[in-house]
Amino acid sequence: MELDVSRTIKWIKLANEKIQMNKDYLTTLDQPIGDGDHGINMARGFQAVVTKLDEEDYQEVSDVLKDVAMTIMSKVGGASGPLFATVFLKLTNALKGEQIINQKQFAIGLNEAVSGLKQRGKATEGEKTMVDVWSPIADLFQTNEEVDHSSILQTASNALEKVKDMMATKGRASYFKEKSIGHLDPGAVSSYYIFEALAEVWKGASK
Amino acid sequence: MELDVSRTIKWIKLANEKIQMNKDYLTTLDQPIGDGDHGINMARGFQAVVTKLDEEDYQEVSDVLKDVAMTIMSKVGGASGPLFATVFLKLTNALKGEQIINQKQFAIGLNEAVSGLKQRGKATEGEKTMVDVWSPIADLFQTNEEVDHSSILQTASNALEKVKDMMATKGRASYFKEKSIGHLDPGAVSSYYIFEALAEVWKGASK
Amino acid sequence: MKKIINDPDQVVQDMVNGYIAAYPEKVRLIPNTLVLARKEAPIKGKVGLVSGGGSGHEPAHAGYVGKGMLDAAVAGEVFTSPTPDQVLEAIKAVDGGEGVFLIIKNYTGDVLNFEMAAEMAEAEGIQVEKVIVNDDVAVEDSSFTTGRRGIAGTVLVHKIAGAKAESGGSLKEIKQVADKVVANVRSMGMALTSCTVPAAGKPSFTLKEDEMEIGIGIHGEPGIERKPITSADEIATELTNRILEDIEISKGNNIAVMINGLGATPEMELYIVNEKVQGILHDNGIHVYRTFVGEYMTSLEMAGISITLLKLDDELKTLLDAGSEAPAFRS
Amino acid sequence: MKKIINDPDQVVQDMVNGYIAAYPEKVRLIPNTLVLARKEAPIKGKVGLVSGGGSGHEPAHAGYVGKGMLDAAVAGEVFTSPTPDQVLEAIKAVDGGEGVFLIIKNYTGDVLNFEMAAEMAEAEGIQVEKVIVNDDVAVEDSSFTTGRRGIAGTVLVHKIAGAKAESGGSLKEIKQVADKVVANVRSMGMALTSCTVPAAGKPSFTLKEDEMEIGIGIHGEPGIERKPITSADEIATELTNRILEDIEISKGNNIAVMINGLGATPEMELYIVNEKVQGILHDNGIHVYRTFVGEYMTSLEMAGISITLLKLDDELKTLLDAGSEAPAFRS
Ligand SMILES: Nc1ncnc2c1ncn2[C@@H]1O[C@H](COP(=O)(O)OP(=O)(O)O)[C@@H](O)[C@H]1O
Ligand SMILES: Nc1ncnc2c1ncn2[C@@H]1O[C@H](COP(=O)(O)OP(=O)(O)O)[C@@H](O)[C@H]1O
Ligand SMILES: [Mg+2]
Ligand SMILES: [Mg+2]
Ligand SMILES: [Mg+2]
Ligand SMILES: [Mg+2]
Repeated sequence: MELDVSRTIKWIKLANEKIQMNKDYLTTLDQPIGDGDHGINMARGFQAVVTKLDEEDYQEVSDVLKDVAMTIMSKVGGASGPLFATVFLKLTNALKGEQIINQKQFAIGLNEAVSGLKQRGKATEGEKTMVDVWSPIADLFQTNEEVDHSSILQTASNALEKVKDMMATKGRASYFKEKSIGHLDPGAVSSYYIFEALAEVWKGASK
Repeated sequence: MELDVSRTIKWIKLANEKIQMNKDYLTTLDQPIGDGDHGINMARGFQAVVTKLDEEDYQEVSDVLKDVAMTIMSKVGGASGPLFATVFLKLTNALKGEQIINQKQFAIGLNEAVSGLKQRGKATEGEKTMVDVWSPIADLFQTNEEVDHSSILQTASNALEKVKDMMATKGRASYFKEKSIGHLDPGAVSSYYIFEALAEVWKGASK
Repeated sequence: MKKIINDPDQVVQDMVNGYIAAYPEKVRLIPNTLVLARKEAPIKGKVGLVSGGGSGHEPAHAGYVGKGMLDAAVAGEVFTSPTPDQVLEAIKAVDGGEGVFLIIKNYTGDVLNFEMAAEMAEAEGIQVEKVIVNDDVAVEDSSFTTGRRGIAGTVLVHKIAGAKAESGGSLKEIKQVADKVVANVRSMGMALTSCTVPAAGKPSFTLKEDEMEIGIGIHGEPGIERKPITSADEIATELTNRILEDIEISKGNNIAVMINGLGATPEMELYIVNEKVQGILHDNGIHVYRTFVGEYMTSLEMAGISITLLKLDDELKTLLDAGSEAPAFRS
Repeated sequence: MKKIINDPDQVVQDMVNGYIAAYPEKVRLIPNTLVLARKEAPIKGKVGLVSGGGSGHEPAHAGYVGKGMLDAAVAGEVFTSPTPDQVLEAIKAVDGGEGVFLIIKNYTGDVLNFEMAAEMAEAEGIQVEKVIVNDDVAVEDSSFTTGRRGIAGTVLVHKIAGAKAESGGSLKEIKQVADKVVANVRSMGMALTSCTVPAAGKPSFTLKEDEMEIGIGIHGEPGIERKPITSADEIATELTNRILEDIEISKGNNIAVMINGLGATPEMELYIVNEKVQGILHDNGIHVYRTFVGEYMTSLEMAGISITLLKLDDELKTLLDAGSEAPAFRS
């Protein structure tokens, strides 16, 4: 499988569709263990991303990803804004100069992205954050030569299942300590949508 | 009829009893067309007056009245404090030097008191204030050689009856304009108690 | 009643004690009174300035005691005028031989108690002058009322008269400039919610969930209209226009603007109102020389605002800009 | 929702416009941002100071922009961290060649967005240092949390770091003194009522009519206990003791005290609390060098207070006393 400019744009647009559709759900998830703005933040940010992508003509995948990162950075806000911006910025830097991204390159990019995310958020796996979705996906690409769309979906939904039982120790949810157990983490769920979108593009691309 | 030190003290103590007994009523009267503190103000002030009178030994009626005035002044507050203080201060000054006050002297004192009250409050008759009780009583003493207790009572209650239908143009009640018509004025009612008390002392004294 | 207090009957005493504890180097308590005076008062050769009134309007009036503003403030019970003996103590505490100037808000109780104190002070040989502030345009001035109420504009009288006194002005000169401020200052307020007097324990009045009251007084006295809440722009427009109908402020005139919060209004909302007020003034060609936004004359925890406009000439500008070290009005 | 606003989505923009309109000679708006900067910034040879965060905490942070305190403040949406591009604009607007110092309250969003801006600024050749304020003792600092929250103590960091910068301190020196303040400042708050974020339209949480929450955060984050309202003295004692358990302040030490109102609390109540706090400190032999009472770090119209204690040495005393012309902190 390979990612080119148009598939990358398709990926992000699909992710946006899912986020818009689940805006209220994401906000609801952020209410019991956060401040109830995650859906609003993500919907505002990704809508702006899509508007931006429609305005430009892109030659390289990394140019697309850079605009994604910068728009997220200036439009999402809160904790998730700089975190999502960081993952797309790290992807951008890792993939710079390539017109077509193969799986191996993408795996390296994801690895960089997760390192950047963990560093930025001073978080690690098991702290009930978006890291707990990004990290297993990066591992999946790292350890498998041929990743298919169903393994992406499977890995992402397994990850989400585990997040539920974790206790939050980072972000706003950490104020709720034990009370956070049993709840889904909103940032993990929006990350899930991003990989659900990737899986769909991957599927199309593999055909 | 004549007023001496002990009858003057009796007058004030009787007035205090009526005010304490009607504290809540006076406050209720001050609610629809004022700020609902008149009973509290008067009860606090007259209680302090009685405490003061019990502490001292008096030779002259004017000494009693001076302590009444000064205690009211420092304990009642609001609009009614300085007004009641003024009437008792004017009485004090008019009766200075006399051990026993006859009706003529008392009439002169009341006249001074009403002038002082009207001047202090920049009010005149017909403005729905305590003036509308004090002024008819002063007139009664002015125009009759022999005032008996029932004429005091009669004059005071007639006055109160008229107050009800007036429109307030002075004090807090004036903010309510036409709405004040039909209500009793709290300061007029507490003034009524003062003359009800006087009538009772007068009756005892005339025997 | 949700309040952080100890005893409803002790709130004024407790507050005054806490105030002294906060600024022990600036103010002192006159023993056995609720009078706060500048530490260095009486100041020889300077006219003393005294204001005060019922409590519940903090930072008025104690917050305005300090170099360049008041010499003493008298605190009455909540929303109740202080008694003449208290005012007399304040006058005596700040008389430095040049007389004492009283700044009184136009409420019958305040006027009577301060006037009586003035007479008593004069009987003791202290020269006293006074000004009665009646800046609230909501209640009309006619033979049928005791006149307009005094509200937030009072603080600008404190500031300007205070600067005049600090600069060595005589009692007569202070009286003149204070009269000028009163002639040129107008205010009007509105509220979204009531407040609760601690001793009463329940709200002074109630407004419906969608209702506001225009022209309300700082003790919750009735305003001119209750109606559904409108936007900040509409509220700002209504109050500003009422003021501009009352006082002629021409194109090119300089004014000071005060956007005052009544207690519970977030500062954010005061600035939102300010934007509109400034826009209206700008559209009228009126030049805003200085703007004050904050809580200057409150009504306990009432939510609402008042707007004050003061027409300035060169003298008033200079005095408005003069230094003040009062904790609630630094300039 | 009873608010004096125009459009819930425009409150921050409207507020910022109203702020500029109030102090046009002191602050300017960086075009196309919600960044307010000192009129004269960047100042050559002076380190620039930037702070900010979500809106709704007014006068924080724009009110602290002025000579002797901040050079710029970045306003996020209500209770939402501003984005890195906005912070970057602020950094660029105030860099006078000596670098820029960031004062950040310890919330994940604030920290991440400011850090990211710092990296971007460094990429553009601007030297950046920062301090993260975490004065709230209510939420314990352990490996299981993101650490303490930053609340009203932040204002004292602004004041002291600002004075250091104004006196010509280098980026390193400012960082040192800001770290010292953070090491020595502790706060804790409590609330009687919730607040309502305009865009949400309903209260963030609810407390029963007789209930208060101890240790609440300035966005309404959970505190440590909900219980029936106690007296001002008991509340003051509980908060002060929690602070004194957390930081050693010995007999003879000098401190600064801040009694901060969260928005709807009458100033009267702040002074009532102050009296008790000062009494406790006095009984412990602690010397109060300065006291600040007022609204410094609010939560919209929340009713409640916070108490802040800052242990002082000679350097901190001098910097605390240095002049400030910021509208919300004059000294
Ligand atoms: N330190 C962190 N590291 C990684 N992810 C984090 C961290 N803090 C928060 N998050 C993620 O951000 C999400 C919350 O985002 P959002 O609600 O938009 O921001 P905020 O918490 O500032 O309101 C959480 O669900 C979590 O997944
Ligand atoms: N200008 C005035 N002249 C005469 N009496 C007045 C005047 N203003 C008020 N009063 C009297 O004072 C009474 C109100 O007293 P009180 O409630 O104790 O004071 P306040 O109005 O300050 O709350 C009124 O009922 C009225 O009789
Ligand atoms: Mg959130
Ligand atoms: Mg948020
Ligand atoms: Mg009354
Ligand atoms: Mg009264």
